[in-house]
This record gives sequence, structure tokens and C-alpha cells, in this order.
Amino acid sequence: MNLALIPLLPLLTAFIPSLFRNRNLNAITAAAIAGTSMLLLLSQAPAVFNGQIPLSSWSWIPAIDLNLSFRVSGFGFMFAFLILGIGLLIVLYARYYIAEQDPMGRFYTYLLLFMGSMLGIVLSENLILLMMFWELTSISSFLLIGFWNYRSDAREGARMALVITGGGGLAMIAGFILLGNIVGSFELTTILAAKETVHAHHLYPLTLILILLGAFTKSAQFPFQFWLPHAMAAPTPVSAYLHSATMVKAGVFLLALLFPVLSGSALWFFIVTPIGLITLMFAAYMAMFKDDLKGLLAYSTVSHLGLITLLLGLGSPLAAFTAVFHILNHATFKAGLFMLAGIIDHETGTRDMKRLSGLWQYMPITGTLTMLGCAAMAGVPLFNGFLSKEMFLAETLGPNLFGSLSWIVPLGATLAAIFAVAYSIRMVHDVFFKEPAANLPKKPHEPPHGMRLPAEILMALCVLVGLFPMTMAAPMVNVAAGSILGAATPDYHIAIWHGLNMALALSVIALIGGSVFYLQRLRLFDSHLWCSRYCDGKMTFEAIVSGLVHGGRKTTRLMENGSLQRYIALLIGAVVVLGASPFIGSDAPFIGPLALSGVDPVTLIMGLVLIFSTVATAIHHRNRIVAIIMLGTVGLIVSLAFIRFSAPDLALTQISVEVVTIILLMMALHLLPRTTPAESSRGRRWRDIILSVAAGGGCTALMMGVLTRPYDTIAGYFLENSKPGGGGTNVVNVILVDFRGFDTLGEITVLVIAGLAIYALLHNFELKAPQTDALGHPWTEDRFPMILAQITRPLMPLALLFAVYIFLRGHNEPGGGFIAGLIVASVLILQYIANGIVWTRPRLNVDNHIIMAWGLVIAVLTGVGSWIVGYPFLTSSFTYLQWPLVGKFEVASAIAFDLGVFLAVVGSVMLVLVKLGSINSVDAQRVSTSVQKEKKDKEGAH
Amino acid sequence: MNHLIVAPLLLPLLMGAIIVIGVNRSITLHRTLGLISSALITLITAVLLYQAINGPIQMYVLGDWNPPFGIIMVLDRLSAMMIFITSLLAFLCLLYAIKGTDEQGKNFHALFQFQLLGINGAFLTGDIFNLFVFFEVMLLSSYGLVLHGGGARRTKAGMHYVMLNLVGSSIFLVGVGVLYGLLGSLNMADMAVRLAHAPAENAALLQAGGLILFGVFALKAALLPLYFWLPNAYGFTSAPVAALFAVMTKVGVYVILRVYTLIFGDHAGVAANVLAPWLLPIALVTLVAGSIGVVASRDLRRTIAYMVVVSVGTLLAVIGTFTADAIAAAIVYLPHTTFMTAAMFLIADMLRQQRLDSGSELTPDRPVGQERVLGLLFLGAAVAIAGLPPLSGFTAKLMMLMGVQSHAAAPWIWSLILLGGLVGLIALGRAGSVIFWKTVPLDDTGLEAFSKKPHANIPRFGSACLVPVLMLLAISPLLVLFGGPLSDFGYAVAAQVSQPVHYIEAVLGSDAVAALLSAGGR
Amino acid sequence: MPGNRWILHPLMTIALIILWLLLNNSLSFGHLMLGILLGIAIPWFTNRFWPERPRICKRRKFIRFFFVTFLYDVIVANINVVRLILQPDIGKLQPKFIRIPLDTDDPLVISILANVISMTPGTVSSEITDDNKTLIVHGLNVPDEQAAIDEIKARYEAALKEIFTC
Amino acid sequence: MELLFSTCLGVMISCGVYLMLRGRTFPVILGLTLLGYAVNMFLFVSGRLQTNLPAVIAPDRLQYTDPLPQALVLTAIVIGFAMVAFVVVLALRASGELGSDHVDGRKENKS
Amino acid sequence: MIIIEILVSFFLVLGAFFALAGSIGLFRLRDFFARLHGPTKATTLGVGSLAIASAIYFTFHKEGISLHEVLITLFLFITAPVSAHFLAKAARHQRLHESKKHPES
Amino acid sequence: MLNIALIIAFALMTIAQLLNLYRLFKGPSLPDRILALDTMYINALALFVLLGIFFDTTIYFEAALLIAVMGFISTVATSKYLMRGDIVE
Ligand code: NA
Ligand code: NA
Repeated sequence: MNLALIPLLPLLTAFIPSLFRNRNLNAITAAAIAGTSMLLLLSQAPAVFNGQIPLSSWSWIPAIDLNLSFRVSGFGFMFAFLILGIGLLIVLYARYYIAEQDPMGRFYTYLLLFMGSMLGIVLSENLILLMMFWELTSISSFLLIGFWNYRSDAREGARMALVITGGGGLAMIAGFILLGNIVGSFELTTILAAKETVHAHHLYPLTLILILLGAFTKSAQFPFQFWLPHAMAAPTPVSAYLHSATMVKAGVFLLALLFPVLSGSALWFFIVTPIGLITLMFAAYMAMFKDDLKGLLAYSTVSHLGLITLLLGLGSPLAAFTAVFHILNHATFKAGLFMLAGIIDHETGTRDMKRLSGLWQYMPITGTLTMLGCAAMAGVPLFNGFLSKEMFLAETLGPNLFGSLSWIVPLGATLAAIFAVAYSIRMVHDVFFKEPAANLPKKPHEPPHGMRLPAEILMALCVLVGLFPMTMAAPMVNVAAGSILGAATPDYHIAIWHGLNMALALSVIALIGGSVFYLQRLRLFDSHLWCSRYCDGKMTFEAIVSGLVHGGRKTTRLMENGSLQRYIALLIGAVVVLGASPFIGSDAPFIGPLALSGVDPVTLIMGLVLIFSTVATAIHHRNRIVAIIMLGTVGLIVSLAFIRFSAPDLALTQISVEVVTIILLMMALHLLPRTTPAESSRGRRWRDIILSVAAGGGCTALMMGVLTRPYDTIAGYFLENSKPGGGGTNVVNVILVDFRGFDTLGEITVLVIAGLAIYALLHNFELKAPQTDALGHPWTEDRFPMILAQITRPLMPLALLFAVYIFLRGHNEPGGGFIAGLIVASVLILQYIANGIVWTRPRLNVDNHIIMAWGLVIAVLTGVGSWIVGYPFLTSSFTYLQWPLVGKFEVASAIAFDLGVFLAVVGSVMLVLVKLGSINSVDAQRVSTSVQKEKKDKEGAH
Repeated sequence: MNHLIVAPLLLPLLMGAIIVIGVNRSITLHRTLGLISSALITLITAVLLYQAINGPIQMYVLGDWNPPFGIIMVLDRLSAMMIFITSLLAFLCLLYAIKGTDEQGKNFHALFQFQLLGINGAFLTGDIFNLFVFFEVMLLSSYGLVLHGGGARRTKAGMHYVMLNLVGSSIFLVGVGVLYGLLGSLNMADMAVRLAHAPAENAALLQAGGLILFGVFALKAALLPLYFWLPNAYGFTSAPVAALFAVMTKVGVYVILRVYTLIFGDHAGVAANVLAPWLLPIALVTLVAGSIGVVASRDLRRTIAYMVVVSVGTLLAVIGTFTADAIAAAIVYLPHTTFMTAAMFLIADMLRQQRLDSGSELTPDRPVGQERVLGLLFLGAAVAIAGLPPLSGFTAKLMMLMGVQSHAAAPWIWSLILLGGLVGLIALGRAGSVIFWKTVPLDDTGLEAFSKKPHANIPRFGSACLVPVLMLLAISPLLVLFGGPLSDFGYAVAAQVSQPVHYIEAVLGSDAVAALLSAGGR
Repeated sequence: MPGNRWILHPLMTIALIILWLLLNNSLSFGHLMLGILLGIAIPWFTNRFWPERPRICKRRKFIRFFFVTFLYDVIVANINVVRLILQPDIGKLQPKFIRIPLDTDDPLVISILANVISMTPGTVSSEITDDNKTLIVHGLNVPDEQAAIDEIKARYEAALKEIFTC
Repeated sequence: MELLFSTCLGVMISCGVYLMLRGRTFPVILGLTLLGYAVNMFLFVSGRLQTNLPAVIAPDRLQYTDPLPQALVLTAIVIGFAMVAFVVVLALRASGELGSDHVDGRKENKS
Repeated sequence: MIIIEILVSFFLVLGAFFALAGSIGLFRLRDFFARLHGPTKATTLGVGSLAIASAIYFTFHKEGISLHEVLITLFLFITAPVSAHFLAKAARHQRLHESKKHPES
Repeated sequence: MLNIALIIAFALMTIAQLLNLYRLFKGPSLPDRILALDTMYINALALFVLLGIFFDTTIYFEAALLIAVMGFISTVATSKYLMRGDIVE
């Protein structure tokens, strides 16, 4: 349990520091949390130093082999110790460093989040879990680096770090999944033991490359090194933490962790070694020319990471051992140096070595500490840096797979060492010696002791390790290396003096050469100018990103030009292609076996009439009213066709819908341009014609295919059960209100929704109508011609009677609620046409919303009624009543349902037409509102 | 018969009608009714989901006319999950909407209820024509909601959405016409059985019918080249509506999954797996195009809209492998992407209101008013959507990667899904840093800019607005925490979906299955 | 025939009952009952739309006018019109607008007159001036305008005025 | 007969599609209406063409047309009507909001 | 029975003839107002006589009298003149009579 | 004999429809087209009646009556559009 707590505690309690306003409380809580984790970690120390690997595991998501399982290997322990130890020092340091106006609580929250994720990485037993923590470090470091978010360099640095490391993480996900599948488990214990399986598998190269991508991006290896220096925009405590012991070390940690299973192949060597070597040299070279203290340290960090990578690439046990040792040393002196750089920055107001100089007389203690740190960094004897670096040089001399080119490795290593000495000397001499600096932003002085303390501790460690390696470092290093190398762990005696050997010689060369380089630095600076422009990957990165963005914009604009015409064309085209595809290469006959039925002249001519009027609609579409009339003709012939082919109900519906549609279209046309400008280009018109012919032809073909084939249908059932089961002889109507009543319910719902949506669209909306007609004549004065009024009023009762007739017979003969509704609606509309809204509206003193809504309610309740008798929704029931004199007649629940349909139709159609009619006339709106007000008053009354 | 199955349809229908009856009453009444209804539906769908997980496939025979003659609603694990997701999302969106959005136009709450009816109906129905009807219910109310509040950009985008979908509806009918003309039935299970027996000379026509329908579903699901309406429609409509619409594209996904496993599945004889060669490539291209849109867009809401496209591409690419594991993974991914995009739409809306004049455009502006809270919300949603740990995006993505790895196209799917994630990372990182960090003025010597207090007159959001968003976001960690049970559920769903005989047996009984198998299906 | 509080519109009620029976093609008692029911109920709904009560004062004249004069004229009219239409040389036609001064201002009378004119020999009433004083009629073939006017006024307007004014 | 019917339908669909591809809202609406008619007929004949066999049960008749497509078409007609009504009003609203009846709200006449 | 058949046939042909005549007028005559006469009168009467034919036919071919066709005729007789009036009014609004030789007293 | 009459009637009505169609296309004025459409409505009605007799069924009667009603309404509406522009005002 407490294993899991080590990483989870900082993660889960990270929010606590930001709860307080008081800066000391912020720091104390953070320290307390980190300290607790440290104690938990130390409680594992005995077991670890006995060579055991404490484990704890809970199953979490088996589907992705994600288990909440942790392990404390020696290596993990060392790392966790670094993370927490340096973390604690950073907490103390930051307390003094972070300025008043910065939100310190939030800083510690981010820090703890990051700390927890790092601990998670180094303590995970499950690869997927490790992956989660890995990406978490990307997020939390993003927040830390961007802490001073008002600075654009901070923002860009943070985003670059996020994208590079996060992106590498994505590659690593793939790599891990492959690795896990090769091994058949995602538990490290199993994986680390599966070297043969992995190397034998054909996916090993891909797996290796993907995982290395993750590691190299994280550890800023060439060519991804560039994000790290830009991360220096972060507050110094962050840099000190991320770039000494933690984030950037995660990459090399992973290399070392998987060293047992992945290493030992030529591929490993030929990828890892060169990358490490290049990084080592390139970064060391760059470091010499950085005027910014932190910049110098950043490149030095990159170069040291390269060193470690190179060591791991070489692949010999001792190399790995050295790598572990150097990880430890580098963390110590680099963290300290970052803190000192921060102190200098904090007390002088600048980190620019061109401006800084002669600080010795102001801050001798800081100066001394810096000298110690730089000595360690340069690899001066008696400092910890020297020990691991000399072991490293010794390793580079060993045989490797470069064969005849093996000498490259030691050469590069020595050069890098020379550069390291040079920039170390520069950091000391340029800053603390030479003539005292004038015009510094601040008057320099020693920092408060609390701020210096962490650096003092770390430098003390550097010296002590340098002097007594076997007592101070060896145990930890042995345990750590042991957990990686297992039996292969070399029994190595870390010592300052190994006698006169090649490695020592190289060290000396490095020290002397470095001093020479430093003295000749001015020449070097000139020679370096070319590089200062090109060697920073930032430009490239941003070029790539912005290229991506602009390319994206171009492509998007290209595809989505915002033209509906194109989108519709695409839709039609896509469907034509989809529909046509099955026929390509299908040898089955297209026309089916059934014979075609003969054509009689009347039908033929009516068909021609249909075709002509359809084409006329398209031809005349510019002169819109004419097009409407043509469309009316089409609708008329269609209803004729329905009659001709035995569908009286369809004919009734079609004809009424068609007329209402035409009225609707004309009402709209009154408020729209009367003509359509000829604006389609010739090419466009041809494209459209081809497309539409393809669509039409396709449908004709499909229909011919269907009509000439036999099919057996469920229709027979309806015909049999219509009368006995549905109580009606008009099967179509029985299907509508009974067999498929649910469709009809949905259908009237659609009508109601249309009413609502249209009403909403037209609410508080006005359009000006033209003052003259198409020919320029002013409108006729006579708004409501007398004759029409005189005729339509007596017509109304007759029409209602007809509607009742159509409604009642619907169940047994063509007709029904829908058609009846449309009849009533159109007659009401006739009233409006003849007498106007102002006259008519008050005479129908009920809100159409409510009519149609009641229609829905009635329909639904009819359906629900059947629950009472224990039947499913919409189960119809009917019975024949025998009334005296009247005789036998039928009562069917379907009638009630049809009544709902009727009301919904009347309500919605009226709602739409009246609202549409009144949007351009003020008095009409006044009337309808007053009608509503009336109702309100009534309601208020009782 | 379990009347609870139709409750998610009848409740919103009735409540919508009642709200319309009270059209002239106060908005408060409408809000109360709407909330009550949505809350109830959420509870009911939760119960149904529970039943579906532990029970067999249930069928509701409307009008007591047995299939294949009457219309039926079918509750299997998939449909149960979908209606639950829909109802929960709708409830939370409504909670957000009653903070003013609903007053920007008329009839919002009635339309909202009918929207719910349409979506739930589309998920539940077992009848192809009834599916059409519910599509129309869903679409027409969505038209109303998309245009709710008006404004030039919104109206134009809405008009494109409307007209395209109207064409789509016509195409749907053509497809149904062809299929009915050859199979003579509308019940999807029955169609499957009849299709299994269809003679070879009808093969091409039947396949054509199926593919024509796919054209419509692709439009609904927003696949390339038919998603161009989406970025504007979702980007410019009101936030709660956009958030609710996060589930609308999923309707298309659902229908594709349903129709092409049930009717045109392995057993479909001459038209078996008609979609297999099309879906995967189209989905992958959509994924790419969507990702391009994500990096390209200059407006946060459009960025999210494109992420909807990406998520559809991802889902259908994974489903496009038509393997049980992949479908299970898709089922795990679906709720995550739905809820998170929805949350992001709402967050973007709050940010839009608290910035000065650039709204949700990704240009520097004054500091966000409630920078801490909104920043936290944004971070959460961004992490989830970008597929980063510890939130649900990560686990879902992993499950999909693992689910498709046996498929031949796995390298493509893997790399495109991962690249999609990277793009999301880039876009959201940029968006977050512009909105929360890169505040006015633009010069980089920022201290004095930083010390600037935000201007006055920024609307501040009380808990009433934040709670629904928080609840949406809270879903993500829950999905991770209970990732085990969730993935088990995913497999359970996949088991039903990839073995349609269960569905057919539940609807038509074992004889039908026998008939199906006799036709040589598996 | 004055309406009472139950039967608002006696004429209409009768008309509706007859129409109902016609529609259903039946004289069954049930339909009669239903017809009476509807005949009484529907006027309640439509009353607000048709408050006026047409007063047919001279029923016998009414009958004679519509079922003798009018029907006869319609048939004659059609034969005329068909002859005119089908005659080889339509150039000989003398179409004309004639203005008929009206002696009545009862809108119902005017409307009926206008319709009657449209259905009878070669004339279509095409406009009523805004002051309701003149009826503009289009004649398909009007050799003698005054004669046409006189005939219309004498044969129709007078009769209608008489029928509808007590 | 089948050929005649299919041809009519093809022409209707072609014209409908062509109109829908125009740049102004009104022709598009005309196209939608036309397409609606055509599609309804398509659905209708999926029950085959029958002469004088209306699906109204009569004692003396044995043959009937397939009533199901007719019922479907009735539903489709109504829904189509609702949709056309909505899109008509939407076109009005758009012309008001965008100051142009172009489907993309464009003012200038080019395509 | 034969008388019935003769009667029906007569009314059928007569009606169709009148209807055709109306359309011929619409097709043939020179200006709108002239064309208006045909459909208004001839067609109406034609349909009327077709309705009579149908009434007779069904009265004697099916059980029971069938008079509802009369309704159609009735309705047409009420509405046709109104339509004609309206169309004429519209035409006059469009000044169609001014372009032609239509002396107005 | 009845059949011959029916055939003649059908023929005449079809010709009539063609003539209407001519006027509908030719115009020249809008009232002409509207008049043509109105006439087509009434002739369609006539065709319904003929079909009724031909098929010996009264099932098309309501369609005929309805077409009369709708034809009237649409003619009135269209004419009013020409005169006033505003149909429902
Ligand atoms: Na108006
Ligand atoms: Na959608």
C-alpha cells in the first residue's frame, strides 16, 4: 500500500498548498507532503539494500492490462530519492525565489503534481501505468515551464516542451503496447526477463525505435535537444528541478530501465551510441557560447544527458554502471549550479555573462559554491564529476561495434570534455572575476541564507562524494546498477586514483585543452556566429508547426468553401457513386424476370404532361411565380397518378398538401425577390445537369430493376387482419392508425415541431413587402373583394360537414383525420384570404399552439389507454354498438387517435400560415397578440 | 410487456405537448417541466441500462402487432447505453440552458423535449421506416434548436445543415423503397432473414439499397466528404445545443453499427458485409481531414466542432474493422468523447462570454474573468479530449489501439489515431495558452500587463452554470476509475452486436434464426 | 326563417342535413340523426364567421328564378359560348367591357348577381367598382351594348332584388 | 407502364436535383418539393403498379394492391410538407438576416 | 336497362364534349378575357353532365340511389363564377384589357 | 356501347388536357396560366369521374370533390397574389 502512496500522495494532495494565502504555509505544506513521501520511501530502504524488489499490485483495467502495481528497484529507489531529496531542497529554495506577485501556492501545486508523476515513472511496475505517469510529467512540466505565462518565451517554451515530449510519449505508447504484446505481459518483472523473446520477435526493431523516440524526446537528445534550452524561461527552481534530477532524466531512466531487455543488439548500439555522442559534443560546444547563465547550464545538461545515453549505448555492464553513477553526480552538481545561477539572477537582476563580472567582492560565498559546482561539472579531480567522467572516458576507449572507426568515440568524448572545462571556467571567471561590473539592475549582495542553504548542501555532497566515493556513493550506485544488471553487475571499486592510464591522460588533456579554449574564446566566438543562427531547432520547430497550421488552413478552405451548392453536389455525387458501385462488374441481369404491363394512351399522355410540366418547372425557375404554377401542375398530375394506380388516399392527401404548399410558397415569394438572377457559370450549369441526370437516371434504373422483380411482402397480413383485427376496411388507414400507428404519432409530432420551429423563426421578425407588383403596378386597393367574402362565409359550414364526412369514413373508406384536418385548415385559410387576419383571427379565439398540442396529447393518451387493459402502447380496440333505430355502428379507439391527428394538422397548419401571413402587417400582429392577451386576462380572472 | 421501454419516448412527447399547451405561461413553468421530464428520463434510462446489462434483449411490440408486421422497440445493451448517454447529456445541457439560453428565442423547451424523443426513438426502434420517422423528428427539432436565438452566422450555418439533411431524408426514402421493393418487409430483423434468402440476381440492387442508406447515415455521422456542414453548424449555434449535438453524430454512428451488423452482416448472403470495403478508409480519411481542421481553425468552438469530426472518424475507423474487440473499444470510447466534447462546448461558451470582443476566437484578449475555475475546467476537458492520462481519453484510446491490433490495417489506424492525438495536443495547448496566458497587451515585457486587473463588467458564472459542466467532466475520471467494469460492458455490447442472431431471436424467435442459418449465414 | 338559441341558422341546418344525406348516399335513420346533429352543431362553430342571415323573402320566385330561368340560361349560354368558340372565324367576335350601374347595395345580391351573370350568356362579371355602384362585365360578343345592359338589369338584377328584399 | 412511370420519376428527380443545385433559396425549395414528390412516388411503386385494386376490403374482391407503401407514402408526404414549410420560412428568415436570398448569404452575383 | 346505358353514354359524351369545348376556347381565343368564357361556362357544364352520367350509372348499377355527384356540380356552379371573377379582376389589375381593343363605356 | 362512350369521353378529356397544357406553357400572361391550371384541375376532376365509371367504383368520388375544393382555393389564392401580393393579410 505505502508503495502506491509514495507517488500518489503528492499527486492527490497537490492541491493543498494552493489553499493558503500565506507563503510560508504554502512552502511548509508542500515540504510536509514531499517529506512524508520521502519517509515512505526510506521505509523501503532496508529491503532494497538487501537486494529485494518490493512489489504491490492491484488489478485495475484488465482490458488494457492496466494494473495499479508498483516496484521499488534499487535504481528506482535511487531516482525516487533524488526526486524527493532535491525536490525538498527546491521547495525551500523556491520559498525565497518566487516573487511576491506570483501565486506561490499554485507553484507548489504544480511542483507536487510533477513530483508525483516523476515518482510514478520510476516506481511503476506496470508499463501502461508508467505510460500514464510519463504523460502526466509532460502536462505538469507544461504548467511549470509556463508559470510566468505573461512572458511569450515562457509560453512558447512550455508549448514546445509539451508538444515534443508529449508527442514522443505517443510514439512510446505504441512502442509499449508492442513490447507488452511481444512479451505477453505489461508487468516489468516479466518483461525484463524476456530479452530473448523480444530480440527474436520481428517487431523488435519497430518497438525499439518507438520507445527510443519517447526516451530521446524526453531527454532532449539530438535532434530534439532544442526544447530544453527554451524551457529555461521557467522560474529557476523549476529549471533546477526539471533539468537536473527529474524530467529530462526520465528519458535516460527509461533507457536504463529497459536496458536489460532492449539493449545488446547492434540496432541498439547503432542508434543509441551515435545519438548520445552527437548530443554530447554538440551541446557541449553550444554551451561555450551561451551568454545566459541558465542557457549555458541548459546546454551543459543536454550534453551530460548525451554522455549518459552514450554510455548506455555502449552497452557494457560497466558502462551502464558508470551511467548510473553519473546520473547521481550530475543531478547533484547541476541542481546546485542552477540554484546558484538563480541566486545571481535574483540578486543582480541579470543572468547575462556579458554584463556580469567581478561579483566576487559582493558575493564571495556564492562565488565559492559556484566554483565547487563548476569544478564538479568540469570533472576536476577530488570532485564527484571527475570520478564518473573518468570512468566514462575509460569506457569510451573500450572496443565497440564501430570497428575501424572506434576511435571516433573517445575523440568525441575528449572534445566534449574540453568544451565542458571551457564553459565551466567561463561560468566562474566571467561572472566573479575581471573588473567589477557597472550598471547592474540591482546592487549585488549575498542572498538570504535560507536561499543559499540548498546549494551549500548539494555542493558539500559533491565534495564529499568526490573525496570518499566508496562510503558516500558506492552502496547506492551498486544497488541501483545491480537492479539493472542483476548478476552482470561489475564489482567495481570507485576510486580517485587508478594509476597512470589512458583515461587519466584524456582527463588531463581535457583540463588543459579547456583552459586553452577559454583563453582563445574571442576567436571562437567569431567562428561561432554562423551557428548561433542555425543551431537552434526552435526556428525549425516553429516553421514546421506554422507550416502545419497554414497548410491545414489552405486544405480546409479548399474543401470547405462554405458553398452549399458544392456540399449538396458532393452529397448527391457520393450517393450516386455508392449506389452505382455494386453494378460495376456484376454480371447478373439488370432487368428482372417480370414482364412489363402495357400502357394505355390516356396514362401515356398524362405521363408526358407530367414530364413536360416538371421540365417546365426547372426551365422557368427564374420566373418564380411561373415555376410555382408549373409545380402546381406537377402536383396535380401526381395525384392523378395515385388515382390511376389504386391509391385514393394518396390522391386525397397529395392534392390537399399540394395546394397548401403552393399557398405557402406564394406567401413566401411575396417577401422574396420575384426572379432568380442568372448567375451560374456555364461550366457549373453543365456540372449540375450531368449530376442531376445521373441521379435521375440512377433512380429510373433502380426502379426498373425493382419493378421487374417479384417480391413476397408482409402486406397479406394487413389485408387479412385489417377488418377482423383493426376494425376497418380501408387497409391503408388501418395501417396508419393501428398497425403502424406509431409512425403516424411521429408524423404528427413532426408537424407540431414544424409549427413550433417556424413560429420561433418568425417571432419578432419582420420583412418589408414590395409596394408594387412585378409589372410595377401598385397593389389593388380592394383588399378583400366582396364576392369572395360573400361566398366563402356560407362555404365554411359546408366544408366542415365535408371534413366530418371524410374524417368519419376514414377508417373504412379513403379519408381520415389528416385529410379532414387539411380540408378544415384550407377552408379556414380561405376565410383569411377573403376577410383578412384582423377579421378572422378573433373569430377563432384559441391559440393554434394549443390546438395542435391537444392533438398530440389526445393521440398519446389514446395509446396509453391500452395500458389500462394491459396491452402495449397504441393497441387499438373497437366494438360494434347496436343502437335502437340507428342500427349497428362501430366505435374504435382508432377514431380517437385520428381525432388527435386531425387537431394536430389543423393547429400546426393554421399556426404556420397565420404567423407567416402576419409578419409583414402590423395590425395582424396586434390582433393575434391581443387575442393572447385576452386569454391571459381570462385566466387571470378565474 | 415492459412499458418502461417506451417511457423515454412517451415522456418527452407528452411533456413537450404539455409545454406547448402552456405556451403563454411563464418560462419558469416550461423550465420546471422540462427539467422534471429530463431528470425522470435519465432515471428511467438508467434502470433500462441496468436491465439490459443483466438481462436478455427486450422487445416492445407497439399496438400489440407482432413483428414483422407491427413496429417494435428493441432494448439491447447498445441501444440502452445510447439512450442513457443521450438522456444524461440532455439533462446536464438543459441545466446549463436554463441560465438564459432558453430565453433567446421561442419554444426552446418544447423543441428540446421533442429532440430527446427523436434521438431516443432512433436508438430504440427496430423498424427501418420508423427509424426514418424518428430521424425526421430528431432533425426537425434539431433545426429549431440550431437556429434558436438567430443571428446571421447561425442562420446561414443552420440553413446549410437543414437543406443538406432534407436532401438526406429524400435519399433515405429511396433506399428504403429499394429494400422494401425487394425484401417486402420493414422490420430490420425480418429484413435480415429475408436478405439471407435473397436470390443472387438481386444482389447488386440490394447492395445498392444498403449503400444508398449509408450515404444518409454518413451525412448524419459527418463523414468525409459530408461533414462540411458541421463545423459552422456546431460552432455557431448556442452552447447547450452544440453540447447536446455531441450525441447527434453518434446517432449516425449507432445506425451504421446497427444496420450493417444486423441487416448487412456476415449472414446477409448476397449482400453480406456490403459496407466493409468502404467504412474503414472513409473513416480514416475523415479522421485526417478532421485533424487538419483542428489545427487550422482559429476559433475554439470550431476547434471543438472539428474534434467531433475527429472522434467520429476514430469511432468509425475502429468499428470499420467489424471485429468484436474493436467494437468493444469503440463502445468504451463513445461515452467519453460524447461527454467531453459536450463539456468543452459549454466551457468554450463561458470563456467566450468572459473575454472582451474576440469571443471564442483564438486571439489575445483581456484575462478571463474566473481564470482559476475556468482554467481548471478547460485543463480537465483538454487533457481528456487530447487523450492524455489520467483521464478517460487515454484509457479509451489505449483500448482502441489494442482492440484493432489484430486487423490488417492496424498500422494505419494506430498512426492516424496517435497523430490525431498529437494534433489535439498542439491545438488545445495553443488554445489554452492563448486564452489563459497570452492576455493583453501583446508586448512580451509582460509584468505590468500581468498586474493589470481584468476589466469590470465581465459576466461571472455561479454554481448553476458550473455544476453541469463539472458533472460532465466528473464523468471522465469515473470512466477511468471504473474502467474495468466499463470495458467488460463494452465486450458485452460487442458480443450482442457482432452476433445479431441474438437480436433476431429476441425479435422473431428461434425459427427465424433457424431460417437464417439454413440460408448459410453464421 | 328566424333562428332561435338552439337552431342558430335554420336554412343552413336544413341545407347541411340534405348535404349529409347526399354525401352518404343514404337515407338511413342513423345518418338522418347524425345529419340533424351536425346540422345543428356546425352552425354553432361557424356562427361567428357567418352572422348575417340571408332573407329569402319570395320563396316561390326564388325557386322559379334559380331552377327555371337560371338553369335554362346556363344551358343556352353554354350552347352560345360553344358556338362562338368553335366558329371558324373568331375574328368576327366583338368582345367588350360593359359597365352596369347597380340599383342595389346589398352585398349578397350584388355577389349573386355577379355570379349569375358569369354563368349566363357570353358574359363574365370581372370587377365591382370600389363604391359598389357599378359592375364591370366582359362580354364575349357584344354587338349592342345597351341591349345587353338592359337585359341583365331586367332579367336578373330586378328578380334578385325582389327575392332578397322584403 | 413500369418504364413510363420510371422515366417520369427519373425526370422529376433530375429536375429536382438540378433546382436544388441552384444558388438561391427559392429554386432550392422548389427542387426539394419536386424531389419530395418524386421520392414519394418511388416509395409508392415499391409496392408495384396496380390498376383498380385499391386496398379497401370488399367482400367480392380477391386482389388488392400492397397497402403498406401507400401508408408509408402518406407519412412521407406529411413529413415532407412539414419540412418544406420549415425551409420556406427559414429562407425568409435567412433573407432577412443575411440581406440576400443566396444560400450562402452572398450579396454579389457570382458563382 | 339499355335506356340507362344510352342515357349514361349520352351524358358522358356530351359532358366530355363541353369540357373539350371549354379547353378549345382556352386554347383558341385571342385574349385573356375571351378565353375566360370557355372554362367558366362550358367546362363547368361539361363536368356537370359527366356528374349526371355518373349519378345515373351508379344509381342503376349499384344498389340504392347515388346522388352525391350532384354535390360536385353544385359546388362548381357556386365557385366557377367566383374564380372567373377573381381571374378577371387580376387580369384587369395587370392592365391586360388596356393593351387590347377593349372599349369601355 | 357504354365502353365506346367512355373511350370517346376519355379521348376528348385527354385532348382537353393537352390544350390546357398548351395554354399553361404559352401564357402569355400569368392570369392565362392560372386559368389553364384551374381548368386542368376541373378536367382532372372529370377524369376522376370517368375513371369511377370505368372501374365501376365510387371510391374516387371524394377525390373528385376534394379536387374541386382545392382547385378553387388555389385559383383564388393565386389571383389574390397577383392583385395584392399579400395572400393572408
Ligand atoms: Na401577409
Ligand atoms: Na448530426
